[in-house]
Amino acid sequence: MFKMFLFSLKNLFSKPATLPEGTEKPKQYRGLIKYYEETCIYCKKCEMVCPPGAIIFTYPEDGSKRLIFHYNPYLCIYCGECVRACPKPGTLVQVEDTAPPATAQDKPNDLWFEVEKEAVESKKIWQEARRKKRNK
Amino acid sequence: MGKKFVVPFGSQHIAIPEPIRFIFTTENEIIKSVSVDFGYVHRGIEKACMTRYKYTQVPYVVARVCGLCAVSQATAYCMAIESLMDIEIPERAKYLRIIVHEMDRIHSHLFAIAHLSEAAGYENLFMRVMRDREFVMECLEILTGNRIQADYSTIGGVNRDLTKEVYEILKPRLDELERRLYELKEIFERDYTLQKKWKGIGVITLEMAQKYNAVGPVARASGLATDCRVEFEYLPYKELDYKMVLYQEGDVWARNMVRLDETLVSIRVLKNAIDNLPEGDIKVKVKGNPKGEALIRWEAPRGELLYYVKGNGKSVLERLRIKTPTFSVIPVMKELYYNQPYAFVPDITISFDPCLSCSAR
Amino acid sequence: MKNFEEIQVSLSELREAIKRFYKPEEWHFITINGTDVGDGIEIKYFFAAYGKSKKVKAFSLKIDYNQTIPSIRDIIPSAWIAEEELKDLLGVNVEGTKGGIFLEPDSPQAPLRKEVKNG
Amino acid sequence: MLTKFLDFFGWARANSPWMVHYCSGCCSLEILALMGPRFDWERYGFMPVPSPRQADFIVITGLISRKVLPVLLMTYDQMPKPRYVFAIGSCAFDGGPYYDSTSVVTNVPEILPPDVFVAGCPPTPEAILEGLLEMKKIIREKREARAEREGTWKEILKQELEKNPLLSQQPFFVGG
Repeated sequence: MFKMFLFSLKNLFSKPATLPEGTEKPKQYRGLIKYYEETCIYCKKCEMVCPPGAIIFTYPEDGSKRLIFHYNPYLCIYCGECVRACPKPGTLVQVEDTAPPATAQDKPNDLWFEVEKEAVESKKIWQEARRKKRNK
Repeated sequence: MGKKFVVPFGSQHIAIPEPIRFIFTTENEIIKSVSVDFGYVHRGIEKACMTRYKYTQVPYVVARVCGLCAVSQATAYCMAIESLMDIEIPERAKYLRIIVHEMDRIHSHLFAIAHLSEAAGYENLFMRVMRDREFVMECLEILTGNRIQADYSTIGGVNRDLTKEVYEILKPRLDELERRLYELKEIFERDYTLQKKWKGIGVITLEMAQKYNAVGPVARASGLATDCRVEFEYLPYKELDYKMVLYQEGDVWARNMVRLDETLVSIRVLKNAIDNLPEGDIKVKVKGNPKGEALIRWEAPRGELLYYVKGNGKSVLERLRIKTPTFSVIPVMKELYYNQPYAFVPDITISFDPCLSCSAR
Repeated sequence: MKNFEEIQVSLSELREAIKRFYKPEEWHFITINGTDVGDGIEIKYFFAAYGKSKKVKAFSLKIDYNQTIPSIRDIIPSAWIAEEELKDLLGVNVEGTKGGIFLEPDSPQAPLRKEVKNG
Repeated sequence: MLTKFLDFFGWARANSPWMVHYCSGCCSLEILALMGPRFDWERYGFMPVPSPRQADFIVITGLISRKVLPVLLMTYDQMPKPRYVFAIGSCAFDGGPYYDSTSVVTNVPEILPPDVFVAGCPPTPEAILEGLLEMKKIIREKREARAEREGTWKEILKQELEKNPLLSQQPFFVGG
């Protein structure tokens, strides 16, 4: 007990252990996923491997091959599996930032549920459009 | 013969970190019967791994079984699949797995010690242990990229390499941590309050530990020599001067001291591993699908972890069974409460370091 | 590659076999595992030897979906927890279990059965 | 004059928000790290309290399983107004990796909408602290908690109690 008391006294005069506000993060942190469309080949491998389903591709109405990438930073578990699965290095990059805290105004979940629905519906329209194109 | 009282403990309670529910029937403050309910965090991980996730995705899912032993879960699963598919991983990957796994053990044990001292009413000591724990948390973050969910092991190796810069950061921090831990050990051995509070409370005898199949630090505090790191040779612990810690008392104090001594052993192993890291690849490519069955017994921070995998040649496993350490100590925990005063319940419960979100899966 | 020893027993000899085999000083009872194999449930009782012997033994038996298996909690007192789990997650009838530890009454029962779909 | 006086209450509340420690998933470890000296949330006035009766906000740490949902709602029910909800981790958002599991509640944001949500698996203590400071602003401005306005938690709690009447017979339960 006496020993602990001495330690406490020592702590009174030593530097605080608390990190001050705005301390920089270590460089190696696994954070958000960044997507660069230029090199993407739309293989949808990242959508398939993502454990929580935070990556969804929706389909354009005109039936072109360029799919639209959606990523939900609030659902992502930052495992980095999509980056490793990607056959074109540089399309998906894991950066060090984290998602900002979401408040009631942002309503991220409502928007995301719409995207999930849209992905299913737009696929039908897209397939229809593809079929028409092929028949022409 | 006193009046009987029914006292519920949990499922939301400040003294226990996770949802578990005991209903004690007490008579003159002495517990006469216990009923336990623990499946509050059941989320169907086994089912999800057997229906939806491919076997290569599973390490990232099973890591979320538990926060404190996330590395052990993923590593144990990877080793089970590797022994099923006869994959030999590179020597460097083995050493890296040991490094991360031992870091995980250190932070888990320090967390348990801190929590136990807080339950003893020693807020000062809690702060001190949490301060020391941040050393290893920072090391984990620098090495793996996340403080808790390391996602480090993958089938066939590990995901990140230990570079020269990381080594430069790790080495002084570990030295500093070791010095501080020796100071801490002195406090725990000598402190008057803690001796009064912990010695002779909640004693598990060797016979009891054997009868109820206790695992991990709980068993080793009672003198039952069971440690999967010694019994099996999946990873080269022998080369790294690993020794089992054994205490004979079996009380709350002994369980705490086993954890503290194990962190010191872990630091020694860790330092040896970092210094003698062999060169080479960190990953081998894996092809094909698992077929057949295999199991692995692995020493997580809380004790023996069992992974049983059964594949049928498809990319999704047929069966994945996880037996977590806390699942095994709940029977002995329940038995221990009989004829103890109710006032000892928080100390006894936390000295087991229960992790219920593990055991419910 | 199978890395444990397996002993096939029938339902009637299960209790007798475990009683003869199990000694608390030598063997560590790990857990009971059930697997739905399509036409029944395969149940395995895992034991590991203390010390440096690296041995894991399993007693295995196969039962139909509605068969009742005997309880072993008078031989191994810590087996109750694994038996409750078998009852809850796989719907196996084990003598003396009450169920309801893992699941709510309104969620699908026996989720680890093959016919129960996720989601 | 009166409005100024009422402002004082908001200021006082915002400077000492107390939390009821409700752990259900692995993210709660980072809350404990916040309590430690390295991140030290007490410099902003945050503090864990043992009883929901004294708490200003509840933290949902990670996933909510079906069995634990009535416990969460009852804990929330026992808190005095104004009460706020703070959620961390992907599992609290949409079930995370367990989104199609039958025993995990995936629509927590509908039942008990959080006022502030911090993403991550688990989020770092710095990120949680950032979110907590965000919530401080909400308390300061005395905005109504989102759960009171649009959540369906009252009906769900009623249903759960009808299903399992034993819950309401707990010694410390006071219905609301």
